[in-house]
Amino acid sequence: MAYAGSAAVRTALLLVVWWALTEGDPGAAGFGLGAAVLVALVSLRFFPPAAPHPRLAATLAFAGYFLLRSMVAGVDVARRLLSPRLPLRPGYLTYTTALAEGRPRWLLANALSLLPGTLSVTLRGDELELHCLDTSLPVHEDVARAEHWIARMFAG
Amino acid sequence: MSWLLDGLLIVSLLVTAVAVLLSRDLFRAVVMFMAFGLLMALAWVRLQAPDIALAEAAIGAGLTGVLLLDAVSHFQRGRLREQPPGEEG
Amino acid sequence: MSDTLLLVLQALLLVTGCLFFAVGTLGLFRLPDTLTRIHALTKADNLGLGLIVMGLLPAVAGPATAAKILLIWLVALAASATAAHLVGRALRAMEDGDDGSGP
Amino acid sequence: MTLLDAVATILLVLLLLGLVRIWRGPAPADRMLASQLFGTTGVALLLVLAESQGQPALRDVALVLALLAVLATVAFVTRVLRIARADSAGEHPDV
Repeated sequence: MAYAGSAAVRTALLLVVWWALTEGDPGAAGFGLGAAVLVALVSLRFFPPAAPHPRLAATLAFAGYFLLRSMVAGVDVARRLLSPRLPLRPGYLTYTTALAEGRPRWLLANALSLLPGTLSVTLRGDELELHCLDTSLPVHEDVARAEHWIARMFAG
Repeated sequence: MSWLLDGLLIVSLLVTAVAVLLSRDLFRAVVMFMAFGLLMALAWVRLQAPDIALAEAAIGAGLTGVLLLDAVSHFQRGRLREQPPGEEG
Repeated sequence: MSDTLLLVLQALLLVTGCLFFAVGTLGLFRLPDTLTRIHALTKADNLGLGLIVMGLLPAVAGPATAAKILLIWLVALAASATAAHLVGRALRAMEDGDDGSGP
Repeated sequence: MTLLDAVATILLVLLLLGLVRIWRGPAPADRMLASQLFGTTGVALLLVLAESQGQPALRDVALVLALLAVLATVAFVTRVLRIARADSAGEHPDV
């Protein structure tokens, strides 16, 4: 049953991607439907549905948070670069994450690379090593907030 | 305005091509070649040939770059990161 | 009236996007080491790309084309986050005295 | 539309400045970073050109470029820096 649901969701997502890639060309829709169903079935074989499903509302909330913060990140970098004194205090910081193994941790590591002041360097088990632009900032709190949003995404 | 774009493309194509040939550091030559591939793709775009641009971006800038990187890593294994800074070819 | 407003907004977004790309390139020259350069490049360039995408959206033909542009932006975002992480990890591994030649 | 052309020209100039970083290095990672700049700026440039020249096919070129830019970085990290064998254990188990 979970398989059928996953297959339907993946087919729908692939159809949206196909629709975007062909720029809505109706002549290609038939191929798209066939390809989407086929790829969804094959993907189920290689990537069986994992236990924590991302929840839609929380995913959108995280996406909003991420977009806002990545804009802050760009502005922050620009501000530092354009100021003549070049205010930087680079350094490493190790963060122990409470997120579950697999997708949540991987998402946190990748998202942090685009959030202000952090760049994820290594991920070993639950130890996430970050490179920070300015170690005097409350980086730890920022990371904890991003982690909180991701945790809500995969909750339940 | 577009003559400026085309002129810049022509000059940069020549510059990158010469840079690839003159660079004595092989890795630098490969990265320059990848840059040349992207600029070549842009030149095809300006010549109204998006299909060739697609092939150039995929093969010239992408796959050939990867193959050449592989070749370079076989040539100078382990020596790459110890180059003295500011060395000019 | 609202058409002019849209055009002004579009021009503003495109120009700001260019500015952020300029900052990314500037970072490539002003910053002292490779890791900080990765910071500047990924963040500034992605914001620049995002702004340019937003600036292009009102001009495109239909919703499917808009979706395609957004899809390309997402791919570029994921690609640059992954690339930044990979280069950072490689540099860190070399700092630890592992010259990478492997066992 | 001349604004789009102007934007494209500025992006090309910024991209060409990246060439200087590729030439000067000094570390291989710096050169690779400049080529990553080529990827992002190239995608933006192609999207702008697709609009200004009215050629939707250029968006496909941008997509291919975005996908292959990361391929080059992966090749660089695994082949040139060769960290894959040194610490592949336990990282990103599901990717």
